[in-house]
Amino acid sequence: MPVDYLPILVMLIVVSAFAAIALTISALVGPRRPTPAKLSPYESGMPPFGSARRRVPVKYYLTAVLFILFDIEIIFFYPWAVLFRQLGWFGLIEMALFVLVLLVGYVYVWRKGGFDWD
Amino acid sequence: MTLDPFMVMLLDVLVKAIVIVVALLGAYAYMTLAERYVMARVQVRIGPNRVGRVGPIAVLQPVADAVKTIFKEDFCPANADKIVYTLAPGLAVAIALLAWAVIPLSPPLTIAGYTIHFYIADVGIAALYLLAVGSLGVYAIVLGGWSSNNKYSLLGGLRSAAQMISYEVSLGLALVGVLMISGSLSLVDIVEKQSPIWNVVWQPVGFVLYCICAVAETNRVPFDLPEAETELVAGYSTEYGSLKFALFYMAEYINIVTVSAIAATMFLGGYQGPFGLLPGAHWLLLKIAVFIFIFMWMRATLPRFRYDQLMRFGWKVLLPLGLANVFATAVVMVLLGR
Amino acid sequence: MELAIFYLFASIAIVAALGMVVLRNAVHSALSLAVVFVALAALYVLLNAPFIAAAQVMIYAGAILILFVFVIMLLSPRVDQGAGALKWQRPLAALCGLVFAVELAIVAASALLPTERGPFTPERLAEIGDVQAVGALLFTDFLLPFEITSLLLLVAMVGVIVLAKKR
Amino acid sequence: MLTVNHLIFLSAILFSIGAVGVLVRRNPLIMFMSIELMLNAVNLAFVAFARYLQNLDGQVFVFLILTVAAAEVAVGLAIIVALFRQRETIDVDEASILKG
Repeated sequence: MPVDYLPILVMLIVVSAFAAIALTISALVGPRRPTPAKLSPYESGMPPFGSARRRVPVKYYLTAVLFILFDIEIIFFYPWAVLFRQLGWFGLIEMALFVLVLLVGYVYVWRKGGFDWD
Repeated sequence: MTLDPFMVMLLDVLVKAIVIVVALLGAYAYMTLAERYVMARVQVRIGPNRVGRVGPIAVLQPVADAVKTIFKEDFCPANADKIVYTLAPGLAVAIALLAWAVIPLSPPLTIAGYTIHFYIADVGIAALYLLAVGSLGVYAIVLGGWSSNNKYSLLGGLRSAAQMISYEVSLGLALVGVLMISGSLSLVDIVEKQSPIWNVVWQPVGFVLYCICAVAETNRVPFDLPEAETELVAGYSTEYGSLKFALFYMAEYINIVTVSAIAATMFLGGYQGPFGLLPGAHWLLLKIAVFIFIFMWMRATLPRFRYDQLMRFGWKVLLPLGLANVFATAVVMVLLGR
Repeated sequence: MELAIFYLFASIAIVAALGMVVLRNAVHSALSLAVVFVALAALYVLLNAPFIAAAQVMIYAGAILILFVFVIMLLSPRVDQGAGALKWQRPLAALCGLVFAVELAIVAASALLPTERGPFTPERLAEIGDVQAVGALLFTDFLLPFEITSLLLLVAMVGVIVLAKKR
Repeated sequence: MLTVNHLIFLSAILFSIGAVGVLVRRNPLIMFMSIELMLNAVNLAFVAFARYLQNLDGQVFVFLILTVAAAEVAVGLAIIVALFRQRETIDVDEASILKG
């Protein structure tokens, strides 16, 4: 029932208010004496060179893709898990087939070095 | 005088939400202190002693810390994305707190005909809610790192994000076994069904798996790569100061309490005592405290993983282990006909 | 009450969706889209579909959009500027969008929908649980599509490795 | 009273915003995000109909669409990344010729 979820909305409002108050206090109370050296990015004392918004390795993207595909698997697992008693052998076999197909992909990614971080 | 039951419900929830936020704020403050003492003890040092080493005065240390943090300058680095830079710590702490909406703290109590439930919401999808909220935590870190306009921050944020998403899969899988046994996603149901025997008895592998993933999710030692001081300064929070930094820090500590509470709820019977003894919030708090102590102990003793080891461990060891655990549970359940 | 919550989240969704299209910075766009996803999840809860809501937050906001953010960072800073639209394209697109919206609205408004049919009333859903109900359908009537999704995921996995690993 | 028309109107508005986004923006990432928005608008319609026809097929459909969207994004972004690595630009007008 949607009304069961109303408390979560209340919680959301309370925590947002808390975060907003904390951020406002920190903006209001502290002193404000900016200097160029203070505002420049920290690079272990060396003068910073180049922009920090540089391109990042493609590895991160690969990890995120693998995460999406396995995350979908998880979200299929949850309803299956709560229904498992009713589904019995039938449930076990259908999920085994589903995972088997994914495992082929998993092995392929493994063989291609998709899980190795060089 | 009659009260609208709906308004009473709203007020009830509002009070509970505020109490939980304040309690977690206090827990954060004293965890930082406790951690410094634990670390000092392990490393044979005295530990924090400016405010006072023993006795009631030592309790004021977090207050001193808080006052100091609040009155620090709240700066925004040059060329930073100001809006995202400000938003990220708030997001981090808000998401860390949100998980507490579904964790049951104690059995219901009836006083003068009014039943008080010690949870904010008992919803049918609670376990999924935890995963969903947890998956949003990545944003705060990646955005904090990106917006600071600092190479260390960006790399720290990205590393952290990649690590969190890698272990999230195994974390989700580790809980599947518990859900199969309980046949419900509601945390209240899950706790109630552990009355004589805790789930950890049936799901030892799931429990260990969950604990490992939980440490990785909270970016703690030995998985604290994102803020590996020797490589990345302070990771995604390098350019943060004042309360903004404190908020990131707070999010980290609240996440520790949260994953401990989830571990206790899912595997160790939540507020149930051993053998059904005197169920109540004290059991849950005790279990959480033990977990937190282990977190600190690990921080003081264990060395750090290398990043490639960490990723390989997550994808090549934990993920297959999690899948195997799910199917082993399934086969056993079908064979026993339960 | 129901209506008030609907208007709240509907307006959040619309404003955030507009923000996604208008904002120059791709990261800001992605953040706006995250807000849309979460607002839609709230609406799904309102529509008695909490399971879909959780899946929406987990998959769309928590996984797909994270991937977008990673790619934006991967390709930045070139993406940040992003070549502007051609001159005539903007008014034309606005016109197209407007026509589209009106058309859809007319179709929607003209459709007469029967109500109170079928077995899944909100009460019945509350009794058996949304996750259980959707799951039961998914693992029985929709078994074939479910199994086929695994093939889809397999193909995606292979495709991504082939495309991204090439040096 | 919340009726199905409210939701369909919202769905139509979001779909149109997404369509305009695809037409106006030249940044393929934002175009892609607009497509995701359109998919979401459709999902909303599915869920709305599922509720008002009191039949859960719509919800199951959304579930399957989620999966398709995930696979689509994974491969689509892989293409964009591959394109960028080859051309050093991601302007869609530059990529209109499908030759490597």
